[in-house]
Amino acid sequence: MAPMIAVALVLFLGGPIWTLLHSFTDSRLLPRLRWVGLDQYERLWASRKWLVSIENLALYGICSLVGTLVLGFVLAALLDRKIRFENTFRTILLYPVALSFIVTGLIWQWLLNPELGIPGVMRGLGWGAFDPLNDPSLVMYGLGVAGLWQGTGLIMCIMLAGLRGIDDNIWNAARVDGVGVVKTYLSIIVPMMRPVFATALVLITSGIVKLYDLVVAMTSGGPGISSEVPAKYVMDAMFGGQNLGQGFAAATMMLVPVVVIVVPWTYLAFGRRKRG
Amino acid sequence: QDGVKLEVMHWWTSGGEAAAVRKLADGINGRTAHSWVDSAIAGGVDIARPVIISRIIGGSPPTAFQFNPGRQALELIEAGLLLDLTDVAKAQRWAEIVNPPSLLEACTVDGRVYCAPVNIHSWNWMWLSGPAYEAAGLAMPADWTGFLNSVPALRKAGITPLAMGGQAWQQAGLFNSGIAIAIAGPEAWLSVMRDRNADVVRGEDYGRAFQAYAEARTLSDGTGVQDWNQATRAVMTGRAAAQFMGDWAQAEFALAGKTAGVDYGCLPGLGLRPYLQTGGDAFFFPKQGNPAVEAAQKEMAALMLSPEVQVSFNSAKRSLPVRGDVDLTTVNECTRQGLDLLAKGRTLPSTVQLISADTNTQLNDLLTEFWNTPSMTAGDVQERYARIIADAR
Amino acid sequence: MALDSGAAHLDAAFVSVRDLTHSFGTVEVLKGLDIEVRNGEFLVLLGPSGCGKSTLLNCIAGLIEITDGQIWIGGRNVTWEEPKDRGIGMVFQSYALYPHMTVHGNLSFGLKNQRMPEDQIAARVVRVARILQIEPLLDRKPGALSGGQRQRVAIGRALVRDADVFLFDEPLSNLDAKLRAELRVELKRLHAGLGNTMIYVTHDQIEAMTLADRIAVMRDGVIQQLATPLELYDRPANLFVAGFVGSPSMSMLDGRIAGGRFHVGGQSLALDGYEGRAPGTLGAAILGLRPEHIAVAPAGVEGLSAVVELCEPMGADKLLWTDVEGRKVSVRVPVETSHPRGSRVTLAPAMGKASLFDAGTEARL
Amino acid sequence: MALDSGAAHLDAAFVSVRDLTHSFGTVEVLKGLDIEVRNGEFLVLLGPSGCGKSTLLNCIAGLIEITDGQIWIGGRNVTWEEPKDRGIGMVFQSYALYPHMTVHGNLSFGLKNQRMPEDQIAARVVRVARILQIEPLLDRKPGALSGGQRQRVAIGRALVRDADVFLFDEPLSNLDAKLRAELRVELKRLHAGLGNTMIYVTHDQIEAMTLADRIAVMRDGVIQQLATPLELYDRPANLFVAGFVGSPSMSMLDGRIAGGRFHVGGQSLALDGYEGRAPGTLGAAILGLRPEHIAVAPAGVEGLSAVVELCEPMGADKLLWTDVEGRKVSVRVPVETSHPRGSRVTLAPAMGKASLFDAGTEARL
Amino acid sequence: MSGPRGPRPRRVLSRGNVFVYGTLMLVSVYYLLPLWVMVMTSLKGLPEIRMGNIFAPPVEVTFQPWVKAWAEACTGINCDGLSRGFWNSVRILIPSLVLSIAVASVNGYALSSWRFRGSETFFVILIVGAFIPYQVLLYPVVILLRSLGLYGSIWGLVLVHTIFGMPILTLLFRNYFASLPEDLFKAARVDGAGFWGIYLKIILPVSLPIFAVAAIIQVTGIWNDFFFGVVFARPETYPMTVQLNNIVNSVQGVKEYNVNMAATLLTGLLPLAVYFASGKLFMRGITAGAVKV
Ligand SMILES: Nc1ncnc2c1ncn2[C@@H]1O[C@H](COP(=O)(O)OP(=O)(O)OP(=O)(O)O)[C@@H](O)[C@H]1O
Ligand SMILES: Nc1ncnc2c1ncn2[C@@H]1O[C@H](COP(=O)(O)OP(=O)(O)OP(=O)(O)O)[C@@H](O)[C@H]1O
Ligand SMILES: [Mg+2]
Ligand SMILES: [Mg+2]
Repeated sequence: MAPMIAVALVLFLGGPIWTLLHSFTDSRLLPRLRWVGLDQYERLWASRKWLVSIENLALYGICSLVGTLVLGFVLAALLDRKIRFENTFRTILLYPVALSFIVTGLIWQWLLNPELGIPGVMRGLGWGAFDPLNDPSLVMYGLGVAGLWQGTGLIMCIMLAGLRGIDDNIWNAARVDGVGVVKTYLSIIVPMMRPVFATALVLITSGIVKLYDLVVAMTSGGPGISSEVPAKYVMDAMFGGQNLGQGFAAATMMLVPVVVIVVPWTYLAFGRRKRG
Repeated sequence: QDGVKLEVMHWWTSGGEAAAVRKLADGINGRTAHSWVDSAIAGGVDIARPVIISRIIGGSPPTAFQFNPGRQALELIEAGLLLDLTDVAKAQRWAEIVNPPSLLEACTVDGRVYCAPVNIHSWNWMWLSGPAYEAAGLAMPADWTGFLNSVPALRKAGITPLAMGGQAWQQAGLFNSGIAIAIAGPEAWLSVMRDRNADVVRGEDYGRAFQAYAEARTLSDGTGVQDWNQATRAVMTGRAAAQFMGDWAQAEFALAGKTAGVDYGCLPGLGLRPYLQTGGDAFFFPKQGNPAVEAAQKEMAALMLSPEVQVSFNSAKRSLPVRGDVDLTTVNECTRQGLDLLAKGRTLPSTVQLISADTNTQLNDLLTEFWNTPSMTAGDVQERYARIIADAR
Repeated sequence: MALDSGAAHLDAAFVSVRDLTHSFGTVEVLKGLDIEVRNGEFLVLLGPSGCGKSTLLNCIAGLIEITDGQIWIGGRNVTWEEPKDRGIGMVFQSYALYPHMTVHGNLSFGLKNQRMPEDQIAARVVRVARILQIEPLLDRKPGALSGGQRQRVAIGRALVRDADVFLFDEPLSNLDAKLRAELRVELKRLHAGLGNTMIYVTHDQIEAMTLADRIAVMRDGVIQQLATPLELYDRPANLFVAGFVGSPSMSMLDGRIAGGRFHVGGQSLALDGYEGRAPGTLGAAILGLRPEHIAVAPAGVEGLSAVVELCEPMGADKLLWTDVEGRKVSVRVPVETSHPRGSRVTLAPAMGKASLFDAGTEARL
Repeated sequence: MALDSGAAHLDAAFVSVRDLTHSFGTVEVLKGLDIEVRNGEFLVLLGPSGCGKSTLLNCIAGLIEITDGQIWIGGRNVTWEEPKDRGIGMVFQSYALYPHMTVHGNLSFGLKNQRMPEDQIAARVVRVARILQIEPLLDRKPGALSGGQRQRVAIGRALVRDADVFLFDEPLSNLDAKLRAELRVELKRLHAGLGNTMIYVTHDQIEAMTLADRIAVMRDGVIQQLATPLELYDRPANLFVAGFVGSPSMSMLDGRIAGGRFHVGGQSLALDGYEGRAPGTLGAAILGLRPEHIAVAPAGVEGLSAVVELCEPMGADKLLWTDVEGRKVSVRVPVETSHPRGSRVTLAPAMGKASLFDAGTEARL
Repeated sequence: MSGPRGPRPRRVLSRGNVFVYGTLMLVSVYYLLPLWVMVMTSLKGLPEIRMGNIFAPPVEVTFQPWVKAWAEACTGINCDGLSRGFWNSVRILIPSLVLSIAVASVNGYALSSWRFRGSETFFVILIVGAFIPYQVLLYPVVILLRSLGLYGSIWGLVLVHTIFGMPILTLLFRNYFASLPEDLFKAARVDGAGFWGIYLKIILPVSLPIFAVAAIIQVTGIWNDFFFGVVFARPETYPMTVQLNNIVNSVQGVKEYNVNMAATLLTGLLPLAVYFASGKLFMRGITAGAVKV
């Protein structure tokens, strides 16, 4: 146990420091300490691909965060309404998590294909034609639809576990207080589930920041570079471009906002512990 | 002498490739005391690279691994992690038998040989659709210019002139391996790729090449696929008239039972300047610090270039042998064209043998951005291309 | 006095529970229970722990689905209605405070839902908080309150609202005697002012006696007696009610009635003055005597001879535990008197206040 | 009687709390509190809701980290020790039952932790369950119990164990009077048998009076008086204790002492017979009178003239709320008497039982 | 006495039910559509797939793709499909799952209930760790494992899964435990339970839903992991996903979509079974009756 934790600490503390250090070098295939100052950062910020990546991440991040949280919670709430076939519904909502994205990415390509897929069906119904994955202005939404499909199940599960921890008496009190179901969820249950939402938030945002597989599987960053994301930039630089230094610089830039936001947030939200 | 277990890491996993690997494995298992342990990871060099590097850093490298020869392995060689095969190359007279010589050059650093090339794949082919041209009522064109001329007719017949997958490497390949060589010419191309001469990029020849690329950009609207083989299928069915893709596309045609010259046509080097880009695969051998293993590794390297293995392997893989002195058993018309060019020495190195992966990635990003951004002009991309070449190390 | 305050509004049954049955799985908790509560009445539910009081309140509130029977409120059959449509306010035995809201939030939440204007809400909350003495705590969350403070918040949450029926489940159990007495008075005052119907569970007999218009005594899911406090105290309908009501409880002497006298062991008492229809002769019977209805008589007066076993100080007076022919009898005596352990005394019960029960049916004679 | 049972083991302080301070954030709840509990003593903690009783128990148990001070148990300084090393058993005000275990599991958990043999555990659990009358519930989980049943399980969980010190936080508050009386007797018996030290929080004055060897009255985190029940009742150390102990509570008359008499409004009373050191003359003073120490005198007898305001039946007797010169005075009278609202009576207090306090310091004179 | 009596009859088509089930059905369609396409594709022959309608059921049903995916697909020269890696995956999954959940839940428990120095810093570091793309840490991990002498062993892989699962799982457990009634801990401490006693006998049984969630996360993550599997295992211990990747991800040559789909579905079966089985752990009102608040 203790050694595990030590290893984890070494890695999660040492790893970023190691990364930071090497972002000031010209490491290419192998990490090495040959300093080049801020060159990697200059190149990073001069790169169109990087700038596009960040914009995309912001767009995708907001949509997916809101979408996943809302949909995840609503689904969990529905499943919590003492329904029949709860197990079946839960498994249905969860199964996308179990399937490798290498292939489901392909399925979504097909489903969003203007001829083969849903857009084709919709056009058949007299709707306008659209081609989300090949339209630079729509591609992030296309990814979002698939991302939501894959990511919501897990969040729903976490929310469901949270809902199961809520005392029936609270429900009773709310019913006597004359609060409707929706209002009870919004003003009592959701606030009571703050810790659960915090967990979900971290899970979702870390997933967003690390977003990679989905993009590779569905668009490889295309069309053009219009669906590039930072994690893919990092991976492309490290493993595709054999430029570790560049990859590390990008990775560092990804971690900066995380550290800036997470550290104070953690102290605020969790720092004051209940027990002592 | 006891046999050594040779763990070989590669990314040949699909049906034909696996059959080819079996030939190599049979060679090792049958002709030496050693045994082949297969360690296949699909997904190409981008996936295999971190695995291989990790294993080397982690101190338990595979006995041999597939890699693109050239600049990419340079650092491993410099770090002294790879086995020097010079004595094998000398003993087997690789310098004389390997054709084109650029393949061996790509394996050579400071006069010492570090890898064993096994096959030749060429990137710069344009595939033409028999059914599409039939539907448009035209004969298959003989070169790029002819292709451009056929575009209005194709359009009228509702056929997408050029099928292009959505991935950056496909779109970049058209320029780097196709249009640049065919329009700007091999000399200009070499001085850019090999000598990193940015001025050439800014020059007139390349200017025309970028213009042509910009023109081609408009021809692929409506393909709407990601993978190259889906694009190939569009060509096969006649929905699209042409595709620019490596010789591996032939496997798709073959599987669908199509005949070269009838159902599909091929134009190496876009037909304008028929050169064959000779990329290919090579095997590297990490140092193991064990003389017995090292001996086995060298034995393996030698075996890979032996005529028997070359023939059996390349027949199975539908690639060309690296030795000029062997004959493939059955070849179709397109392969014939390739072999002819090879025999005539009209060859060029592959892009990755000349430029670093880093530069390659940057070029891919730039070209795909251009391809998908109609507002970007040929001038824009020319200048940015030049800057990347100038900065390339 | 119990009957004159609030009695003004008494009229037809306001809450009426008809043939109510409720089971948790195989455990049948309420067994065909009937009860009628008049409009504006303050009804106290008394009963041993686990007899089904909370379950009954939950059924009336509509919080648990009943197995059988009907619930009527204000002349409407609400059996299938949602709690919020029943016009009730409730204090839960387990409080059920909203843990993430401040005390203020807990109190005002129900009102906000009714879209009451902010200033009215504030006024009500402040008023209730003052009554319950939790004004300084308005900004705390329940987790930072003591047990009694939480209980007061729970009361407050019900009180702020205008409900037609209030269901209170042991609302004062965790409060100190002083505060409890104060709140008792406040509750009575509020009830008199508003004229709401109250159903109030308590284990505190003083609370029951002082607050109730009528008291219902429950046992194992069945109402044993429903009567005014005085009647319940003085004329319990059966042995159970007699033993249950009153603290310290009624002493029971099992004996026989014969010749107009009650015989216990070798002694006997004349039944003259007994208020019921005691038969002249009956096999077995039980005589119930409250401690305060027994006097320690000077020697020679007719009575039961007893031996003092224990003397318990109770603040205002003392409780003498005595032994009459092997049966325990407790007697309330003034603090001043002194009866050493083992001494023999004569007990003179006031027969006019005694209760006689049939030993078989346990019903009052 | 209170002093003679259990008093056998009394010796030096067994639990001693020294200069204990505890704050929740900025709220200082215990303020340099000192208390010494003798070995085998039954100490009852009384105090208004929110005064810090539960907090004190938690500190003694080691469940919250104290801000300052020391805790000694059995001669050892346990300030920094784990709860399990302090030899305590505890009943939590909120029960804190293990929700996933049956009642049996809840009761036996502590014993299993001590690695007691299975058969002994079973025997103990059964015995305690019988005492608490929860035998039929042993296989239920807490969620399927009534409030009072849960509370009994909570008591049982403490009782099964052999602890040196028991900390009971309002253990009987949710039980009916009958059961409560029975358990009170059981607790007393157990305590007498085992000789453990008990610290027992209650709001029930009868419980306090009947169980306690000594009672500590707390207010705002400070001990106000620590004395035997009788002394506390008869000779409260200050105005707060006087008002807090006793239910219905002592009536307070504010006036002046002059010339050996107590003057209130236009009337006055002789102080003859007062047991304290009341000065002949003092500016302002307060006279405290318990309801049972006031008689309604026949007209003509010296006393205070009062007007009847309300008459509350209390079961055994009645409480007369009267007005003396604008001050409320309550008087306990027999049920038979009748005093209509508005009638005028004369109250004759027993001065030997009265309490006088300095109006400034509020201390007893 | 007329009118409603007894329990309210449950109308099947009440507004609430229509809304709840309607929404769930609708969402299920969104969720099942890709599955439909996958299953249908996996039952078609390649020529039929080439014809194009992805929604259409197969004209000619063939199970050959499934057989091939499971037992015949080649990985390099080994042609035994996914079956080859299956047991390896199981062997990797079980210790990783048990260890990662054990470590993270104990961490979460320690963080939520016991004060220790630096616990906040520890927590912050873990959370930041959750945001690092693990590929960035590849080389540090390799170096670390090499210096621990675990590189290349299955235990190295288990350690890696445990460590990378730690941030999210610790957070998950910590937040759940922190919302349990505090008095439960107190009661258990008085009852003489120590750190482990409380964890095993109190915390664990009342937190089953969150353990189910953790198991779902980890089974999914570990079972589907490909990257660590190839980097840290050897050819003879490659997990199933390496085979899956090899079947699906071939760069050159022909794509056998039907086999790919079948392989993916086959790989997903075990996690799916776990999801379904975990249902029992999502129980309701598990802390009912614990305390009154
Ligand atoms: N976590 C907390 N944060 C702040 N204040 C608290 C907290 N817990 C308790 N308090 C306050 O400390 C005081 C003492 O609380 P405690 O629970 O000891 O009271 P108590 O004497 O047991 O009262 P009761 O009889 O109502 O149970 C109360 O005023 C309460 O509001
Ligand atoms: N969920 C349940 N499952 C099974 N039995 C239950 C359940 N809830 C309550 N009971 C049982 O029903 C009976 C009545 O419970 P109820 O809570 O109504 O009692 P109560 O009269 O309020 O008692 P108390 O005064 O102790 O609160 C009890 O015997 C209890 O054990
Ligand atoms: Mg109850
Ligand atoms: Mg308390």
